[in-house]
Amino acid sequence: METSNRFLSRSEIIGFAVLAAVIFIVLPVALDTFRLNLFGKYLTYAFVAVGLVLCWGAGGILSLGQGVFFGLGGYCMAMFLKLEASTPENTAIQSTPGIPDFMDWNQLTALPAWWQPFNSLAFALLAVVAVPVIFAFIIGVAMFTRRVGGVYFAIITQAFAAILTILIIGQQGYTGGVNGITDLRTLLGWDIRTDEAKEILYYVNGVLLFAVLFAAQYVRKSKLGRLLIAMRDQEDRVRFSGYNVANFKIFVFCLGAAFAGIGGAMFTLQVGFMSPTLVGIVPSIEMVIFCAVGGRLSILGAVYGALVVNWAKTTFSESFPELWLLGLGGLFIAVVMAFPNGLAGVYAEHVAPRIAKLFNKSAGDDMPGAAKTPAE
Amino acid sequence: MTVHNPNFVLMVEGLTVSFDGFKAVNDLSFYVEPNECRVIIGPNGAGKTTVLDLICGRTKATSGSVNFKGQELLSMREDQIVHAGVGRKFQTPSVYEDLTVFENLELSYPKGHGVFGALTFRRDDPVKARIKEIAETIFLDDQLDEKAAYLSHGQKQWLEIGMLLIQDPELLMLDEPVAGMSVAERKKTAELLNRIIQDRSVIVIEHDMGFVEDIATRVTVLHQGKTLSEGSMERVQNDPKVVEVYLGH
Amino acid sequence: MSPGVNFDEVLGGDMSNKKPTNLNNGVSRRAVLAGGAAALTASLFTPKALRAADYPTAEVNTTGLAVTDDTVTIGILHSITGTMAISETGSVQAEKLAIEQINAQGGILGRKIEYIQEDGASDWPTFAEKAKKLLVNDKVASVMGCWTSASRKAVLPVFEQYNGFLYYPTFYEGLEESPNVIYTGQEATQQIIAGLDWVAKEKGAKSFYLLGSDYIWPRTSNKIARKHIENFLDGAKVVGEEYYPLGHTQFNSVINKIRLKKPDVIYAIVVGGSNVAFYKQLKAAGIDMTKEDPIVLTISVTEDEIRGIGGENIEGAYACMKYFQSLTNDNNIEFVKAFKEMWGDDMVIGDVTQAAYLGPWLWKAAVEAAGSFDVDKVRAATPGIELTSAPEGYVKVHENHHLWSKTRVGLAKADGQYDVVFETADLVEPDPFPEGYQ
Amino acid sequence: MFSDYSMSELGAIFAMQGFAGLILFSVFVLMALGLAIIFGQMGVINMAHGEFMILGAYVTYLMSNLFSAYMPGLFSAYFFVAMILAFIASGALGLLVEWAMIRHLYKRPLDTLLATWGLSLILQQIYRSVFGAREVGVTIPDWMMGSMPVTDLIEVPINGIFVMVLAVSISIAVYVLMFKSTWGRQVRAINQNRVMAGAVGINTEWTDRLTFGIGCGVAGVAGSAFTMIGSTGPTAGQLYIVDTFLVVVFGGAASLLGTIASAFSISQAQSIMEFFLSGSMAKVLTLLTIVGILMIRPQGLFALKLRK
Repeated sequence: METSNRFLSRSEIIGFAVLAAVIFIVLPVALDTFRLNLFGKYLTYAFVAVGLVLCWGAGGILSLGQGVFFGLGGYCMAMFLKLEASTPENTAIQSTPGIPDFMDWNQLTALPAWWQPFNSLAFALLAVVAVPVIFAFIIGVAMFTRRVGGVYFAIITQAFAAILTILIIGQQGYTGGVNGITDLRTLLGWDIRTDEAKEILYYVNGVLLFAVLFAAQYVRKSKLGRLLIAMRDQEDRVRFSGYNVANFKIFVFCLGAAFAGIGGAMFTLQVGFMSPTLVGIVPSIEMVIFCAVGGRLSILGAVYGALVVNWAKTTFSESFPELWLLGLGGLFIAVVMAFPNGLAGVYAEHVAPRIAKLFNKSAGDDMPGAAKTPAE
Repeated sequence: MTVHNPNFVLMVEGLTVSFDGFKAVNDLSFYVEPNECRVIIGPNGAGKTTVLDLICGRTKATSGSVNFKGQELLSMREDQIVHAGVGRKFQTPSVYEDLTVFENLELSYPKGHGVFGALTFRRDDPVKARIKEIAETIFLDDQLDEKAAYLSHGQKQWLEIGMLLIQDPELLMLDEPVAGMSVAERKKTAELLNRIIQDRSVIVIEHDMGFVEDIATRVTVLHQGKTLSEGSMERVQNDPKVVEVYLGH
Repeated sequence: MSPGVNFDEVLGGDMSNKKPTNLNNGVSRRAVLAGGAAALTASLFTPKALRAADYPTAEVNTTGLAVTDDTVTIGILHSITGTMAISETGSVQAEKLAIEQINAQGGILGRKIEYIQEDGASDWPTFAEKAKKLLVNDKVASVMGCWTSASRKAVLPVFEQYNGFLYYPTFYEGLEESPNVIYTGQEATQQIIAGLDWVAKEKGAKSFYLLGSDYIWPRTSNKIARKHIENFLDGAKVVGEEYYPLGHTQFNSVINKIRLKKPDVIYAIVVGGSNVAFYKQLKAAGIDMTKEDPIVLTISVTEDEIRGIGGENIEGAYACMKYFQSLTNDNNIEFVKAFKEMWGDDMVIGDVTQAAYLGPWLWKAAVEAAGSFDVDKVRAATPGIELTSAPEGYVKVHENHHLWSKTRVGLAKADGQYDVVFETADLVEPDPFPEGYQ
Repeated sequence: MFSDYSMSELGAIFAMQGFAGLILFSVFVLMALGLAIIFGQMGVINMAHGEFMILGAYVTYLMSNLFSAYMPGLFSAYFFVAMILAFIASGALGLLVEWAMIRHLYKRPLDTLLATWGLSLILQQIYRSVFGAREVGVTIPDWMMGSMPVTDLIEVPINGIFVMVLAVSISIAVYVLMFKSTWGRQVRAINQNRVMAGAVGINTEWTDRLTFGIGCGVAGVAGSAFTMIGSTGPTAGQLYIVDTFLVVVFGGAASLLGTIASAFSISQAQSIMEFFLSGSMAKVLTLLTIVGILMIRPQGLFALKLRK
């Protein structure tokens, strides 16, 4: 009890250290810039997966619309970068130079007012977090104070993903439509497409991921973390212990949205564009599976889940493109039916005891109800 | 709206709830005095649990009034009702099985109940001392680090009672606190209840007449959502209407 | 058989060389023979096969591309999975056919083409990722790939950054002219204007109802169509313009609106699964396209799409594009034969499939003109490259990297083929940034 | 927009637009009925619902080929055979899936959602491998394609009538099954109290399996019918899934009547908005309205108030 209240138990320190070593040393050493950039992209999904651990694993709130927040964060970043790329010199060929190319193609002759603030990097960075959070807050207030939960919540968030996708595609003069916002080049004059930039962005991404992981760890270790688990198991009891359950759900949903938004922004920076295919239902559900594969109760597991599934996707689809969907589908089913706690659960059940035996000590305590994760 | 009468902690008047036309509780009125232990009995389906649900806000009433120390509870949210000083124990023990006994009690500690309060809540010495104290009261001081899932049925009931005690409510509502307990546990629970009802008002739903006799100040008999009889245990037991309802069953 | 090509060597040597490609994957011996047969045709316009020895690797490849003394590796980047796989399959098949035929002829600068195929999985970030892999890791000399505008937009910065060379087969909205892309399909004005002129002149059409799936190609195309109708067709007008989400399957409302407006022409740019729903519902609503009241004119339905729609459901509609399978020139007859021998008799070939087939041939011609695989040299040699062997007839690469090509109007028949009812007299100049249409 | 038209023309258009709404209604009912049975009665989220529909469509495709090759004389009637086979094929697959997967997950509804999503991916790939990535064209008997002139101006599509008749008959069949048959009573008993139902001798395991199978079978019939109006390809099923779930949830999950009422209101709203707005905006507004109403009334249109 005393130890579990500490921010990091000994085994968790080891787990974080191992992940840090993997992200900051092993991957950069082992991979060329191209592959490293790919792993950087995978890691942006880890932001979403960590948020889902809090929402779904701890709080029991399954959102099938995390792509919405990932997308909103990514679009906010992309809007800034697009404006920077659309200098009058770069766009001289257009009928209206100085506005993004897709606006010109759609007969817009001036930058819409709501695009204007995105000329400022500070505003854009704020928006990356604030816009998803505001959206999540509105959805959260509407749903949680009405006590919508479980599968209903899942389906309605899915509907949001569908709505936003149709809107983005339909309003292409303002959003770039189905193509998304493409051809992003520089960040305050710094070319983000060079190999050097990609490496730097990879490290920035890693640092941000750790910031998010620490934030998530703090929440989990706080009383709020225990409350989430309590709510998942006995929502009424929490309510009759004097808590306004809705507020906590809204908070954790917004937190997950903020994480997803940051991930989306990093995606835009590393991949160089943002498109509605990252907003819709399919990517949203895939993000859930990253979390499930890693272990829905383990924040570190979620990171490994995002890495492993995406790496498998890339590898499989390079070698056996036709088998990839079978593999992914099978993975979904296997994780749900055989390994509900994902990689973290497998580690806790099969690997940790051996390590413990090896070192002749306990693998350490962990999050209540959680399978032991690589961290724990 | 009922005018508050300082002689009563809780005034229930004209309370009615209807589910698709079926009136589970029908124009029910009763009054609870300070430090009273009121036991509600009645056959299955009489609406006992529904009455508690209505008071603590779990079910929304169709009409009527529930006045607690001058506050109208029917218009308040569950957590506000708790903060007003009403505690509720459910029929089936509802504790957080994935958390330890200590954590179960800690979550009920009346501090840090807002989002940011919960984020910044510190497990300081007064908190630990208070939890220790409650744990002793409910016979679980040796099991503080045990996950609640591993407790016996009776111990879970105690834990839930402990979670209420730590809130120090003025009105405590217990739904069948000794259901499913062994004889020894039952005895211990009666002892526990007798101790904790000393300085607060209590509403208990119970079937076990021996137990009821042990603790009740007054008894209310519910039948089809209405008061059938009310008074001391002795009076109620001799009420012919009560006898008929129970024998009729 | 052209001199210098050892046919046995082609059969025995090249085809078993599977590393790093899966060239033989799913290709039977029959197909190999077909390749040989096609080589016969192809040789008509390549008078002599070039020998690798005349082109030392060090000279033809100064930028570290995947070129060896006997092979050159290119990439194929299309969706094998996901929603776009439906459309892109034909392009992959055509590209593989062209590669086989080129190899059967002796390859390019005496080198056999090997290919690495990547799956874009109908997902634009994946396209960008795979494009980068092909260029950076595999160092492919060129890439045949992409289908949707979105996938092209996603890979475009990658190709420009790493100086790759992409052959893009789809008819598209224009508004683009990249030094790193050759557009083998038509841009919007090429495809649209001739068809509108034809329907106005031949059919006397005065009022048009524009309909499309909701994304950039239909919207841009309809924009050009609208400008042309309003500014260049005498007294013609647009009476409605409407877009439905991709994948939409209920068109009864718009059909009713069309009845209300009574246009002479329904100008339809509906794509994918929506297409099937649209034409079936149009027919079921009693709009008999063979009666031409109204005329249905589309730029999005190739023979490929008709397989899903059902020929009987679209009979009587007109399509405007540059290629139809039913073209009767010799090039096309040979092409169709070779394609069916390689991929099966039940295959149909649409406009994009043919344009995809041009990709490897255009690249071959440009490389041979440049005498080098270096992208910069190939690019410099590309404008003016001609193909007399193209199934669609004669094509030529414009300065702006698009093709000069004829535009044709076909009348859909119940058997799923088009009857060509009109063809522009001359090649239409590609104009990706059309003045007066923006 | 109406000033150029005579009253009779307008009347005809509105009549036909109303009919378009009814067709959409029928489509929604067909999509949602199977799901309403599975989700409403069993609480199972079947994300592969669309793929079960597409299985029915592929069965129809195979039948159309078979009949045109071997029994061209009977071609005009093949559709009925195809629908029955579609029911059997999808239903049988449903039984198998329930046995292999769903029954282990009854206590974890969110996990069923993920597992069935995985199933949907696998089915899509299987369809792609078997039938090819391209859409297949299902030849519809001539008598089903075409329209029936009611007045000079009003024409009614025959396949629309067919879909409507089918929707009504299947609704009635499901209703009868649900409320008049032993199976229906058992399903409802299990839905209300699984333990008690088991105790009084209902084979809950088999009833669950049958329920899932019937739900999937109905999806198969719907898929078969949709070959008349939509496309048949490996990924076509995904197009339907969000709409279908919204219809069921909006109606109030446990209520068949609710599903029908919700299909009606959504289809009418969408078809009216489609007439006045562009298709994309109509879709967005419809979805937003549904979500908005669900926020105010999360239990859906028709939900029983129950004692907790």
